Amino acid sequence: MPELMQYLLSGVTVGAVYALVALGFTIIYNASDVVNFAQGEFVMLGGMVTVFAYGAGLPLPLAAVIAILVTAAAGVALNKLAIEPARGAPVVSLIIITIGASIFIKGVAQIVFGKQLHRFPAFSGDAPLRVMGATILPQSLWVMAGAVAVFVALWLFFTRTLTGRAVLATANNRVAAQLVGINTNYMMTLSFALSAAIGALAGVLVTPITLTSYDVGIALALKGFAAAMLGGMGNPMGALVGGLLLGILEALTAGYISSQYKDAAAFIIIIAVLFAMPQGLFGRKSTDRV
Amino acid sequence: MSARNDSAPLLRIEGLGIDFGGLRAVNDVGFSVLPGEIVSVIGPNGAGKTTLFNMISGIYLPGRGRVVLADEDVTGMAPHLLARRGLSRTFQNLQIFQTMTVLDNAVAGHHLHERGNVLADLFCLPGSRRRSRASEASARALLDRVGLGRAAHHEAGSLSYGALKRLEIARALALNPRVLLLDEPAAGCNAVETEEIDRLIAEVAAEGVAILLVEHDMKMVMRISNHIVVLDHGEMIAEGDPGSVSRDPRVIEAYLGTQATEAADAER
Amino acid sequence: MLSVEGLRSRYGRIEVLHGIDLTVGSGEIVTVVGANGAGKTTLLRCLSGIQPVSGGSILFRGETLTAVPAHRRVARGLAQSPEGRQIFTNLSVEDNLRLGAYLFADDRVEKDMDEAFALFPILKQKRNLSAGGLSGGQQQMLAIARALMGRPSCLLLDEPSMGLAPILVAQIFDVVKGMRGLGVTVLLVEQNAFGALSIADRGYVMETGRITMSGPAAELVADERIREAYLGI
Amino acid sequence: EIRIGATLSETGGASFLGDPQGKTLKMLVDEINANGGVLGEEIRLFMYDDGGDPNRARTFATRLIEDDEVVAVIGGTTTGTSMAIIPVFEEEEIPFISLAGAIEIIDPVRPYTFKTPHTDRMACAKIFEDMQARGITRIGMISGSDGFGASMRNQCLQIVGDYAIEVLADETYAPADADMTPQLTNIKSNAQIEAVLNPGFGQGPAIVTRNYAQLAIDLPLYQSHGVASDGFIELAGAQAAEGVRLPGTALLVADLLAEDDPQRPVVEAYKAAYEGAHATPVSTFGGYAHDALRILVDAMERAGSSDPQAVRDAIEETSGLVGTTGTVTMSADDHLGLTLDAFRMLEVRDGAWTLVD
Amino acid sequence: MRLPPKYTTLLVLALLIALAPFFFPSSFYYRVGALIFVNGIAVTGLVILIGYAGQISLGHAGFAGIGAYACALAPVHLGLHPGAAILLGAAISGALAWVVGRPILRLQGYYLAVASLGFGILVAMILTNEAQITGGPDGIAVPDLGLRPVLRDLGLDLSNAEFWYVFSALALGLGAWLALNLHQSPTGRALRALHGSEVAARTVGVDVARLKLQAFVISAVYASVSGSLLAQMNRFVTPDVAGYMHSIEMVTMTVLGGAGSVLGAILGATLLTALPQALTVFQEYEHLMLGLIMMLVMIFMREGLLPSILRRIRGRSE
Ligand SMILES: Nc1ncnc2c1ncn2[C@@H]1O[C@H](COP(=O)(O)OP(=O)(O)OP(=O)(O)O)[C@@H](O)[C@H]1O
Ligand SMILES: Nc1ncnc2c1ncn2[C@@H]1O[C@H](COP(=O)(O)OP(=O)(O)OP(=O)(O)O)[C@@H](O)[C@H]1O
Ligand SMILES: [Mg+2]
Ligand SMILES: [Mg+2]
Repeated sequence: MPELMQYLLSGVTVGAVYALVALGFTIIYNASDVVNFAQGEFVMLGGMVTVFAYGAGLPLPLAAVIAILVTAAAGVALNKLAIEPARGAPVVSLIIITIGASIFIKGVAQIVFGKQLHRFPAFSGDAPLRVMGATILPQSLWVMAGAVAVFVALWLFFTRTLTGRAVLATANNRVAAQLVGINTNYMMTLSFALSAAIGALAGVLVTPITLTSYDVGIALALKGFAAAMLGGMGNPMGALVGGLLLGILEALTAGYISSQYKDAAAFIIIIAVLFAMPQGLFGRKSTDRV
Repeated sequence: MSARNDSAPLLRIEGLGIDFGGLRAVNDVGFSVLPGEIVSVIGPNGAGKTTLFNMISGIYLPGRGRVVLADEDVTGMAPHLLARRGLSRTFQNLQIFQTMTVLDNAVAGHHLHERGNVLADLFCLPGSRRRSRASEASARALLDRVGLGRAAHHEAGSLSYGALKRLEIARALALNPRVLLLDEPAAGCNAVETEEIDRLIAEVAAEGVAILLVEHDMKMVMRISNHIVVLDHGEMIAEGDPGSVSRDPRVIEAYLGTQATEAADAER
Repeated sequence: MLSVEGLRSRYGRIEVLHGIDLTVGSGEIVTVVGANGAGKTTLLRCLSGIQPVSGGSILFRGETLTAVPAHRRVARGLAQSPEGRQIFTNLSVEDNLRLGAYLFADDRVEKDMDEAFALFPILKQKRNLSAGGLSGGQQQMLAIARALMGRPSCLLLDEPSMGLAPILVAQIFDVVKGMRGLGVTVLLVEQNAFGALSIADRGYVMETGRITMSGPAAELVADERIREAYLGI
Repeated sequence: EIRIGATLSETGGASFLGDPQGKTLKMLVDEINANGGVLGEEIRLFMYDDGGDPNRARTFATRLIEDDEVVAVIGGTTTGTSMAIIPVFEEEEIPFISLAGAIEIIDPVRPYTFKTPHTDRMACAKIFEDMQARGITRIGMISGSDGFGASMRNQCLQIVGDYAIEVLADETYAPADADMTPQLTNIKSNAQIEAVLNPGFGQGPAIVTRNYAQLAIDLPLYQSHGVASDGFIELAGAQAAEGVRLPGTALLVADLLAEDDPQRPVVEAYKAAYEGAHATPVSTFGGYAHDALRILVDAMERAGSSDPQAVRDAIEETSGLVGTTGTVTMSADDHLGLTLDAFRMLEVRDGAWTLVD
Repeated sequence: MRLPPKYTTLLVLALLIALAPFFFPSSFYYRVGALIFVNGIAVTGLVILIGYAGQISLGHAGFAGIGAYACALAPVHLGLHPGAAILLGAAISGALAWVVGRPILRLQGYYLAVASLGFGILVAMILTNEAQITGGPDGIAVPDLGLRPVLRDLGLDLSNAEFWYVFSALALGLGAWLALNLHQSPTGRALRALHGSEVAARTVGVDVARLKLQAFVISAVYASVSGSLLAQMNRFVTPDVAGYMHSIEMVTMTVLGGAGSVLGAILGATLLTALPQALTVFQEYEHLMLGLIMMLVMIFMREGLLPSILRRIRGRSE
């Protein structure tokens, strides 16, 4: 029994990491139908900038805030310099731009930050907490809290604010959005800034657990993407549940079946779920009629 | 009217219905269309006309009832199988192959008749080439017929709304259908253009095609229909020849409105 | 109110508007009629700013609009009900309407919404459903209602009667006529030329990207050429 | 000038290995040239980053030979890239010194292929010897599923029988995994296990070590030479890393070496130079490149020529060359030339590497 | 007389391939050329899937992996001739695509992308983990195709690089010809039609599920052959060939060049294969430059290299 508990705690820890990354995809996707392949790089930037700001002697919270701001600025720059000039391009082209951006950001990080692994201290120490015979690190609780907080914020944003709905409208029909007075460029900028900030926050929270280096982005983005799809792309609830589910699945497979094939199990389940629910767990079918 | 009973119907609908959530979008609708006949379905917005089309053409799975195409029960059959049985349609919300040329759009409508084998197509075997050429020729003729001959090589996405409507008709005709479903073919066309479409539809019907038409342009409907079915809130509230339907008080109240009827009368 | 001079516009390399001159006076209802592909939709798109202009000028309330982006034109009082309806299919009917008043956050929004619902009761019934599930005509109502939510001083309507049942067509024309009383200027593009001309003050006839005729609506209705080419009488 | 080529994994999954290797080569070549070069000629280094992709490595190998016309090549950071390019050098008869661990590279011996790192098998042997000495007979393994981890796991499993040690648990983790507690829980719940071995490099071993402490597993933990650097202690946290053992090279404990240790001057010089030029601490892997270049230069000087054939013959005759990894003495049937004492068993004590005696 | 676009494309391709060697400074460039062609084959398959049918796959490297490992394993374990191993790989890939395609292709857009991604990862994972058979992450040697000695006996003595340049060029030519045939054929038109509107395609009689599956299988065979050729050219293969980075690279090549056109996609393959070689002069700035160039191409040539270039040329001539 304590084993099961330990697997679950591990799963929730990892799942919260995936969920945070998956949540980051949500806003840009909702504003433009683009899955931003550079999202993982935002996570990396969040962690890396914190490492260096902290290393330069700043207190950790300040370093984290700086990292989030810097990354948000990078998101804005990405939109202004690469996405906005390509306005009207097909969605696949925009995706390739984000892939290019991801390679570019990684290339810059490699030069600026070097190729070493880094970490900074956990927020509340490393003393494990005991839960029903299993243990969990306090930092995992931070990550979970972060995921839940971002989820709630996003959920409120999309369901309770006019701006949130304007973001959705921008993706749904850009021309119509302009016709009702929505500044679609601003919505895109805003969504890149927010997505990048969420990514950076994820980086800040998870780095004490996962460590960071210039090239952690891709692996995180991949799992975050899979989690978001499992839950239903664009839906904050889907990102949260998808992430946690993916993490728990992996942990249980590693624990009970085979650690070699834990990623395989995760993807098989994703495919199986999509087979039954082609829009993911919480995704809504779009209702375009003929 | 009596002629209706003479030959066997090409399309027969019996007790058709479907619900969306709690909404009875269509309920217990039944009628039939004979070869060469033009049957119009009219009714207020949201009455269930398009939904009815979607059920007949296999896009929605009917919740109740049957669709019979030339004596075969085709209820719930996949659209491409229905197409192979000669059922063809146009859409109220345009469904154009945007990035293909106008000609290719029409040729695609002819797909059934040039359907070959992938391997033959991959290796460009003579049969495949011959079929392609034949469909192209007939597609061109159709484009000329709907007045798009000159736009054949334009990208379909660059046409105006009215032109796209006509392209859809051409594509539907390319199938050489036995039954043709037209959902508001004259929307976006002015009176003169509508008359052209009228003529086209009448011609096609004269060739023996059974035509089911949804249209809000009452002048057109009254002009060309052999038979009219009126839906309201998913139910059939009236049916009959144009004259009787247009005088039916329930139809006037639910759909035509007194003003419109007066205007039409005045014009006449 | 609105004056257009020598307006040119192109899709890629193909010019489709070859110098349009047109004026709409304050509180006036002006209609543009023309065959499929004449360029009516393109003209309205230019006016609302979602179509780039390659020449000429647009003056709205004395200010030139040519360089103003689409979303700012809405703030200046220009609203459009576009061709093809262009509603937000993934959002609810209510959200569609609310976004129509995106620029406003006062009590009047509620009131306007109630008015829209009064105008099209079916929308009220479906307010919480996703707009993509509406029937074609219902979507058309939504598009018109959404444009009205923007409190326009000048309303651009692209074939508002399309797909509407006769009873509603009459109602739409009544609404447009009613705009005159509210001081709203209307530029109306209609295929139902007879209906449009009978409520409009003035009309323009457009052929392949050019204005070929213009005058008081009553005169145009009476014009033989127009009756033959557009009214089918 | 003498043209020397290198294809390294400076980026990609193996960049922990390839990056210090690239930096080392550049630094040393500059140093050699500043001191008058080799045989009176300047060395020109053609270095490419294959990103760990064997296909790219193969392309660069061809490029080095055909386009850059080099006389010898150092590289192949990983076993995969090395194995992919060996046929090119064998066919073109260009001496090649690999920096990767697997034994397949030099066993069977190929005429033009050499390597500097001790094999993974030797690392396993060193660890098992140490376990034997401590009376450990039943162990659990948790390995990275990347090339390094998988290859070492494989070789350890092959020789573990020779030491009368039994592997009771055999877990793996993917290179980017964030938490290894499920695997470690499985190991922990097997009461018979007396020690745990973790072949791997990158962040994996650091996370394993942290999770190990989190689960309060009270058994000796062995890491591999894949994490032999000061960075490891920092990443894993001094507390969690306390007591971790691994087979390392002299480089890591330069200051702890005996005064008369022949390697001491070599490793001290390299360490000083490297840490002077770069802000990062030296790593074992950079040392491999250091040794490879030294072997090459030594061979050229002895051969008195940079002709590939002559250089190859001279490399094979390398004898008593002191490198960072150990003292290299090659022969026609030993293209590695290292013995087990090249490895030193190290242990983390009070947050620093110490020699286990 | 004007040539139909199909022959124009093939002619341009043939000319480029035949003339390029005259500009090669060293025989290394044959290797780059051959790599371009091998990538070009995979990318041509993706033109059918992405460009014609509008279905995204992020898992095609999985098929490349199957093709590659068929060449490594079949000759050893089944005693198959290496040439036959290519066919075996293609057959397995095709069959597997047919099996997994059925459920996967019901999905759309990103959901299809993630499902195919999962498939690719599964293949890569098996190749990595089943080390006893596949050699694990460090890879495995591949037997030689053995065609060079035959050619030598026939009096055609080509170096290894030259041989692969010619051989893969022929394979690419064949692949391109087939894909171009398909474009103008009923099947190709139906594929493009379902790209435009699935509903409308259905109602004109297109069996959408079946057609998508066919496109998926065909593109899988292309990817498989590409993987096979890569393995035999390198005489060595690692699971990287099946990795998702390779999948993403293939899709990127396709879109960058212009997904709808065979020549365009091959141009994309050329760019992304040759560019890293050119960028080595920037040393550690290599990746940064690569990312930058990808972004710039897509920003300024949003439909992909070739379509945008053609548009510009036509625009000027008018
Ligand atoms: N997919 C769906 N989801 C939810 N409701 C639907 C769906 N399809 C149709 N409906 C509802 O069913 C009713 C009938 O719609 P339908 O489109 O058939 O009307 P219609 O008669 O074609 O109207 P119009 O003349 O406006 O085109 C409408 O109230 C519509 O909202
Ligand atoms: N996206 C586009 N790309 C290229 N050409 C276009 C595009 N949209 C419209 N056109 C062309 O511009 C011209 C004018 O089209 P427009 O849509 O303005 O006509 P319209 O008068 O509104 O016609 P309709 O009554 O059919 O709606 C037509 O010739 C059309 O083919
Ligand atoms: Mg309808
Ligand atoms: Mg129009």
